[in-house]
Amino acid sequence: MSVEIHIVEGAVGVETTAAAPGAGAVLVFDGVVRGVEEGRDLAALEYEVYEPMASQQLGALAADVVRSHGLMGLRCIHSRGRVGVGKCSLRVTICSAHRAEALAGMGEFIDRLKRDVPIWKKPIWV
Amino acid sequence: MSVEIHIVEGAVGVETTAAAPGAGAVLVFDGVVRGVEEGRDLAALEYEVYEPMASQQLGALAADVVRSHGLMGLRCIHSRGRVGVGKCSLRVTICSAHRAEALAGMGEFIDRLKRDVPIWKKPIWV
Amino acid sequence: MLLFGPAAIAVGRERVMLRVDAEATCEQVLIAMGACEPKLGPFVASGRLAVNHAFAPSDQVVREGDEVALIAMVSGG
Amino acid sequence: MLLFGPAAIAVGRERVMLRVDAEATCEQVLIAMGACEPKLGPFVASGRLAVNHAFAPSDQVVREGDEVALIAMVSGG
Repeated sequence: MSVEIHIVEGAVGVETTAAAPGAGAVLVFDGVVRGVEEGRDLAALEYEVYEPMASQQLGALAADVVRSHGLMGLRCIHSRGRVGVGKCSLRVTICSAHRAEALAGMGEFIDRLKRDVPIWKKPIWV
Repeated sequence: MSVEIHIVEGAVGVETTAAAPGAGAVLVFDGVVRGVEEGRDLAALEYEVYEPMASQQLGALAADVVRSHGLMGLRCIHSRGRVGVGKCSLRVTICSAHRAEALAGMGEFIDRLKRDVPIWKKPIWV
Repeated sequence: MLLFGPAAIAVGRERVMLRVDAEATCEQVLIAMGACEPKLGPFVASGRLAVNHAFAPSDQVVREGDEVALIAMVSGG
Repeated sequence: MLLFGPAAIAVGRERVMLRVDAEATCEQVLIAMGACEPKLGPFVASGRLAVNHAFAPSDQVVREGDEVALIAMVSGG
């Protein structure tokens, strides 16, 4: 089992994922900035990240989800600062033996991230 | 909403996914050939695909899942023929407004694919 | 009648010939198939017939020239 | 005490000074914060304190030199 956490400046870039040896499922979630929030046109989101707490919380959460769902690995990349519309602000990659635990673990990880990790977004209107 | 179905010879290759305009979530599932089946070492899986029925079934299934979960798009690429260990035999990409429907739609699409689509795999042992 | 995957392996070939009544339904075809090729028993029990590339209801009549396939124990993904 | 996101916007700054008893617990700090800065009321009600970068139980005593932060209405992802 492996856990990786990265906080990056600006949008999360494109990358290719190699499956962990023995993995039967690789699940990748990209959270993308949408162009409209509360009915208004958005230019970007500005992310504020309280470090080192955010990385520590993400690491503990990832380890917990990996253990409880029996995953082979979980990697999380989250943006700090400005991310434009259509760009990726969060990527979560899960490797596991089968699809069911990858899907369940993905849902739980993102739900808890949105509840327990000290990151805030601020809309930048057009 | 858009649906794309592709049957490809051999392993599914690496590609980059552009989010549909307005999508807030892009979820990509890769099914990867595992090295051990029933306790024996595997060299590859050989996929047999009954066409055009398989593509037709996949298209109808994708359209149904897109409609029932309110997705923005679903693309499915499935291998035919030989796919080596560690290689991808199935990739499903879902774009949606939010993560919940992407995760639910992914689970349902793959479950039904494994039940209703005329594709068979045969182990090629080492 | 077309066979695939483990069903084809079980009988050692990818198609079987079957003689049925002119107005035979899919259900009758399945029963005839199980009787004619006992090795297909488990596949007939768990599978479905496709006629012209679509799953067919059990009361659908099979006509001359139809492409009939036994879809059983699929394992895609 | 550090503030972030909408809590910092509500009071117009990213840190507030708070005078508390020497052996004050996190719960007492939260109550004092709500009293001292009424605009923080909804954030105090829904948030939690982090002490030295970890969520702290309400009975944890805050010591001089601790980094104390109000973590409320997070919106990552």
